Amino acid sequence: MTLLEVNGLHAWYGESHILHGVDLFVEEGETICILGRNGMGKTTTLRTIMGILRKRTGAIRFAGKDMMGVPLHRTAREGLGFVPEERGIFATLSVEENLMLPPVVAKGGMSVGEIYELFPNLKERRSSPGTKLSGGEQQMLAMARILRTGARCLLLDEPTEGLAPVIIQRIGEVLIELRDRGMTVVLVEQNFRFASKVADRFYLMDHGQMVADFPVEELPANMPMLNSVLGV
Amino acid sequence: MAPVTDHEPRVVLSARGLGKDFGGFTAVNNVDLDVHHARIHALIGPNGAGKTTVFNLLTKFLQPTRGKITLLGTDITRTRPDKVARMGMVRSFQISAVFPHLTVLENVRVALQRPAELAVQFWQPLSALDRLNGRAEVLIEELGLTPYLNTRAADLSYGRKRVLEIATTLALDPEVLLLDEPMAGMGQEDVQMVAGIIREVARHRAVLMVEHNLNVVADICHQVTVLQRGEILAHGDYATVSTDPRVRTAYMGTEDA
Amino acid sequence: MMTIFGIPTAALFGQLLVGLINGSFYALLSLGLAVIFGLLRVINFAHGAQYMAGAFAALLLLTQTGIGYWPALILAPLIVGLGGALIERTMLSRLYKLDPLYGLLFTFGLALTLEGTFRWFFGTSGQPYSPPAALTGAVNLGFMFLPIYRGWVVVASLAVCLGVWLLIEKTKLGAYLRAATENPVLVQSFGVNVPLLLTFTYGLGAALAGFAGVLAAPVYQVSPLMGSNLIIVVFAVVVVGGMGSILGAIVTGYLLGIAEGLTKVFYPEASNIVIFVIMAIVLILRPAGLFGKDA
Amino acid sequence: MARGSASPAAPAVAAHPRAGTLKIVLLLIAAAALIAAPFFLYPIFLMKLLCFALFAAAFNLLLGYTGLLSFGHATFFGGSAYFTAHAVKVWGWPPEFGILLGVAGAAALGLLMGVIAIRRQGIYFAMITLALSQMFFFFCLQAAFTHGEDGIQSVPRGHLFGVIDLSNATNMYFFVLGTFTLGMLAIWRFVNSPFGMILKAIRENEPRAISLGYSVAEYKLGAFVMSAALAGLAGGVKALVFQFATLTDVGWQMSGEVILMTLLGGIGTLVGPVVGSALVVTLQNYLATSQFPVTIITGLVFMACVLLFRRGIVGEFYASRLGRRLGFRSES
Amino acid sequence: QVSDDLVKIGILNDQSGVYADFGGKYSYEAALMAVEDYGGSVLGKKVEVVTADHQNKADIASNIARQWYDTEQVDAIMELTTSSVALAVQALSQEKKKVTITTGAATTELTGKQCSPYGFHWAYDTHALAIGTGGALVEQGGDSWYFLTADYAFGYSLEENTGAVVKEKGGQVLGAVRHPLSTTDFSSFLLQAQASGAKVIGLANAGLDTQNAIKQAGEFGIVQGGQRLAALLFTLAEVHGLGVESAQGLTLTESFYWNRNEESAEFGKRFMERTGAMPNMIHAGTYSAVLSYLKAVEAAGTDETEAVSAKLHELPVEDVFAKGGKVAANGRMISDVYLLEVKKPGESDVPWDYYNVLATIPGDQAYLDPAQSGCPLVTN
Ligand SMILES: Nc1ncnc2c1ncn2[C@@H]1O[C@H](COP(=O)(O)OP(=O)(O)OP(=O)(O)O)[C@@H](O)[C@H]1O
Ligand SMILES: Nc1ncnc2c1ncn2[C@@H]1O[C@H](COP(=O)(O)OP(=O)(O)OP(=O)(O)O)[C@@H](O)[C@H]1O
Ligand SMILES: [Mg+2]
Ligand SMILES: [Mg+2]
Repeated sequence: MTLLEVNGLHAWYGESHILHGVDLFVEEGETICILGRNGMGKTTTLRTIMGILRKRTGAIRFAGKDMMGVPLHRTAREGLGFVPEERGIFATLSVEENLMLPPVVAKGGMSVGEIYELFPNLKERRSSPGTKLSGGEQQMLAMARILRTGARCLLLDEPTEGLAPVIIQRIGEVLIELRDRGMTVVLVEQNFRFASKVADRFYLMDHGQMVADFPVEELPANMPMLNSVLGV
Repeated sequence: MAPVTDHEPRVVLSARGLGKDFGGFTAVNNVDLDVHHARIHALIGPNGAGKTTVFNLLTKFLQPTRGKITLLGTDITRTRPDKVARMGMVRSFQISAVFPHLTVLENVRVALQRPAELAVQFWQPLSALDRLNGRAEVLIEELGLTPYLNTRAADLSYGRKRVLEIATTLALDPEVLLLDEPMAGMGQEDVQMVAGIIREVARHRAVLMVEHNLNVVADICHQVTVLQRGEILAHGDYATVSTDPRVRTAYMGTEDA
Repeated sequence: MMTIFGIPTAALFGQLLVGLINGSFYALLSLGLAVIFGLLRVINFAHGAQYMAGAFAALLLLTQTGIGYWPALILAPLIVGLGGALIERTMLSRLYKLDPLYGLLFTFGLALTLEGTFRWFFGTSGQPYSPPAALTGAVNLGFMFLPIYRGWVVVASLAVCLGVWLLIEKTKLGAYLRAATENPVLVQSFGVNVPLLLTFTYGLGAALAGFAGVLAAPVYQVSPLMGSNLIIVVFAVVVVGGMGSILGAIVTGYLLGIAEGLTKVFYPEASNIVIFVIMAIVLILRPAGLFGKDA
Repeated sequence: MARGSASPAAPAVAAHPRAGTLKIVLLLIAAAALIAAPFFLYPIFLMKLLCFALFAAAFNLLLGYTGLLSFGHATFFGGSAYFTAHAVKVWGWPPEFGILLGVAGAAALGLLMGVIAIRRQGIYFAMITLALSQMFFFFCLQAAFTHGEDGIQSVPRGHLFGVIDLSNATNMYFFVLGTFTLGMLAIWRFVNSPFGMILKAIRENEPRAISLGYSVAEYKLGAFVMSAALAGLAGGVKALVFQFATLTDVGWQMSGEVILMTLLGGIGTLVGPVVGSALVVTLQNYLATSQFPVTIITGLVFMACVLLFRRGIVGEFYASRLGRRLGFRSES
Repeated sequence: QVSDDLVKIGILNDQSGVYADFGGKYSYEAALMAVEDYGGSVLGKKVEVVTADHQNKADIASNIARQWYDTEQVDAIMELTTSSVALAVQALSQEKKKVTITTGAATTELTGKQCSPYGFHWAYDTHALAIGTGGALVEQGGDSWYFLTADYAFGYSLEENTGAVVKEKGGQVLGAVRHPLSTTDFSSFLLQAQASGAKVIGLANAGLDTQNAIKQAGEFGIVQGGQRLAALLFTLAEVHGLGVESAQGLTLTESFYWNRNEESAEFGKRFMERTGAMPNMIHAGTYSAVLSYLKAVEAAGTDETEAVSAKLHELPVEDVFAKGGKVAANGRMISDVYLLEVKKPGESDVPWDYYNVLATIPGDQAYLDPAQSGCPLVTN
């Protein structure tokens, strides 16, 4: 079943037109990865799907429902969870308060115990203020926080940016485990090596449009093309 | 500490027993560090190990709880951050730090103004600054920003902002350069270019940098210090450090970088 | 009779108590201010005007509809709070994205408008409002004659301060509020109706000012000017306590009330500026305020 | 390969090729208007306007170019008025020295207030300046030389440099105009100087400025003192224009008024405060004899400004297509 | 002989600020009443009244006054609440050779060192208030005093003047506490006053300060405790605002009370019809000032300032406000003042009937001897 479907999506920041007709779909339980250079509109795509960027046209359907008219504070209730690139950890809240903040929207989320098991750093620092965590710890917290809510589909924006290799590995394991549990994930990545381990399917984004789309098996065949576009 | 080469260049920046507590939490503890002239020194470690904090301590943006810092033979443990900068140690920031509404040229000139003693002249016209243009333009050229000379920094892409920040830092011609994740968020070709630049400037300067991109570290750094939980875990050249099993478990993971 | 610095101890106790009573008003007002600032990053210059509006609401409830003190104690803050919520919804909410200075300037204009309007209708001289029958009279404490109503002011303000503090620091709602301050869009994307939350917050802050106004009505003259001078002192209280620190605002409110009370005995001429002097000293020694975290 | 944005930012409007000439023409027209004005308009009113315009411009030097909102600028304006009035009336000083004393006094007050207030930023800074200026207000209320709520009255205007009789309205007007022009030139120079450049940099990114070796606090303090001194210049001149100095000029409402003027005209523009103060002064004068309640109108104007055109009149013009064609740019 | 064929009077005062209730818009009404009562014209020329709100700012006042004189043919300005405004406008008017009659400001400076040949002061001043309340109360047994003084020049001069009178009459001053301007809470000061044991607590302050002090004195049982409150500057408008419940027993001085005799009561009722409030001494004083000015114009046969001023100095003041009032060389209009006491609730069922008249103080006792005023115009 197609869980998320986007057709002809355009979006603007003020006057500047960023997305020029994005098309993509995600099957239930699938992990897709959007690749692309800096500034091509990956983050914008996620923000527009989430409804944070509201100057948009086109169609977004999630679990069969038209999302274009849904107000921002209702999107999460439909089952979409968003982890922003800048992480968005709250300074005035303790780590634990940060973790507990997003309302649970559906059953099936992880318990706090499971989360602490996954990210022991967080357990250790749970009563310190959120932004006193290091960059990597903050990234873990941002992910952990959404895992609790029972969202059906996660939108992850560069979860490995600025992280130590060992943590990246950990996050990769988490993503694989999530996939095994049936979670649907839309991943935005620049770290190609990482993405190739966790994703089922790839989209390549360039100047506000999806220019290519292929499953992980076809990766080797697409390498030359990726090389030329991404410069990996 | 084992010498890395036979004839060790002089130490320009050193810390002894450096420590910082935040409330009850010890972010940095007992760190000894020597940064050498004409050397690139990498500071790596897991997230939250205290790398940025060490930077903040060295540049005096944070006051150390313990320890002593010496810059070019002077004790700077109690010196204000702007003074430290004037003594010849300049840093960049983990989150890019430019003056967004100034043009690229103006950004670089702001850095040049102070050494040129053109900073407090409230009675002179702006055109007095034109004599700094030559030097600024050379720097901008070197870093490939010439097409953007009159672009406002805010309008640059993320990667270019980082490049601009490095240009501004270099403009001060510092003795010691502290770079906090200079390559973060840069595209591959920019990484190569910036790595090249850093290598170039380090010919006659000391560089201390935090970097997660281990390819770069392996490529250009002479010395590597690994930090974990605020303490030094290992120290040496990249080959030594990267084979250290403790470093592999704590930081690099099992696979190759 | 025992004396301290030439003042009889009994008299000194009296003055301390009086200072505490005053501190109750400072605490209530600075609490509202701190709530609004802490969560909305808006310096609510209209706080004094809302305090005044609370007192007037009580007065008008009495004179126009015959509703007495006790119902007014609930109704008047509710009216002021709803008024505040309306203003937030229609106007103030457009300013969050901007420099916080605009919030300050907007509420400054709001304060002028409110005050001007009340002056226009009610003139500047005060209007009387009597305390409820149950709280009239005074008890003799031995060292002083304590008007019962003043005792009630202390109790009521303590209770409200504690309640609000608990609400914000210990409840889920409070966590939403604090988080929404920092990154409203993100909190909203978690599924929380943030605009409503912020409206509630401003309404709450305004209602606290209104509550203080009703409490003050039987003590001070109900006058359009009653808030305009107080507000600056309350700002100083908040700065000393540490901007945005709820607990700081409360504790400092009481402390400065007492400090001011003592100044009135030892050096009355300075009692109006003592708070500002303390503020200057605190800022030199501890720029973030007594309870503020380092900014 | 260039990594650009997916689409360019807001369409840039190229400046008109003759924008420079046009600006000079505008400036000349303004100058001519100011010189001719006293023959058509009421001189005292014009002088008041110029004083407030200079005051607002001085205030804007701080807010618009260093990003510091002072809520205590009345201290410098009113304080200087007292100093000047006292020196001229009681000590019999000539007007130019009286004003100089006012300026020096204001600068000293600025230094004092600045040292404390500079330690904090943004809103904290505003609150601290407000509180400190309240302290100064109470000082003025009680100090003997200010004569409390009576104020210093009947201050003689005297003879400028011992020769020009300032009690003559035209002479006085041109003296005020001269001071105003000097003040504005000074502000223009500060803003467009190497020093101004550093101030701008500090406003944009303070930690970065520190890391480049600038002692940020000293620069801010410098700007604060300059702004205070210029506000003092306006205050001193005003005392001579009206021949008195009263408590109104040191009250916090006055600090609020100068913010209104700047906001209304346009923060971070050179002409904005002048336009804003002209509007406010005219409005106040008009409202005084009208049936409208002054406070309500002022309050509403404040709210409307913040909500609807917060760039101010001049700022909105600069931001308009026409303004950009003419090559104008404001600082915020 | 009448300039511009029009006699124009400006009422310049605070209509939106702290003193708006003191005189405010009602003073303008009082002036209109005076003009109507006079017949609307003088020397066959129309009389016009204009008004402006100076917002308590001397520069605005000064600006308006100049504009009135220079471009709007105004011949005289009256009311002038707030001393800084009154002094500024009087000085300006002297320079411009125009008449001012101050009814709204209290400072004796107006007829002292800063007096003007064309400046007049009606209704009251700090000296008269001090004598009225201080002197008369001592005679009634209030012979030990404690002052609650607003900490600025106005407060000091009230305290000083009153204290001097109290001592002169054989009373004693036990002490004083200075409170800052715009204090909201007086309990500390009241406790100190209470502890002093003085028979009279003199409130040397004004406006909201006085109101709050009185209200809180009730709370702390000061009046029940047998001490007496004397407000040194307080008028009917504020008693009304405070309510008799709180104000009962308060002693104060005004130079006019509407329910003192039939004539004043009739005036009061007419005023009430127009404004909804009874007049206080400032309203009645403004009425009298306008009337006197018109009479002087009539007598001088011109509205030329020198001549009108001379007549104002010369003619006695005979109207509902003052009987046999005379204007001294320093510009002070001297007429009787009254020591008043606020009635208890229920003592009268006539609305606005708030006072009992305790004593009448003849004008020449109440006001400072012109020869001692320090006014350079007085030649003895
Ligand atoms: N708030 C904004 N206002 C205006 N333009 C914006 C804004 N945010 C992003 N942009 C522009 O939109 C374009 C797409 O940005 P986006 O953040 O989606 O890129 P991205 O593909 O996620 O890049 P990166 O890999 O650097 O995160 C860029 O050119 C960027 O400059
Ligand atoms: N101001 C502060 N107050 C309290 N704790 C802090 C503060 N700054 C940093 N920390 C803590 O100190 C530790 C080290 O942080 P630091 O930012 O130095 O890490 P880092 O090594 O730079 O990590 P990263 O690679 O993620 O940037 C972290 O655990 C962080 O939570
Ligand atoms: Mg992105
Ligand atoms: Mg870091």
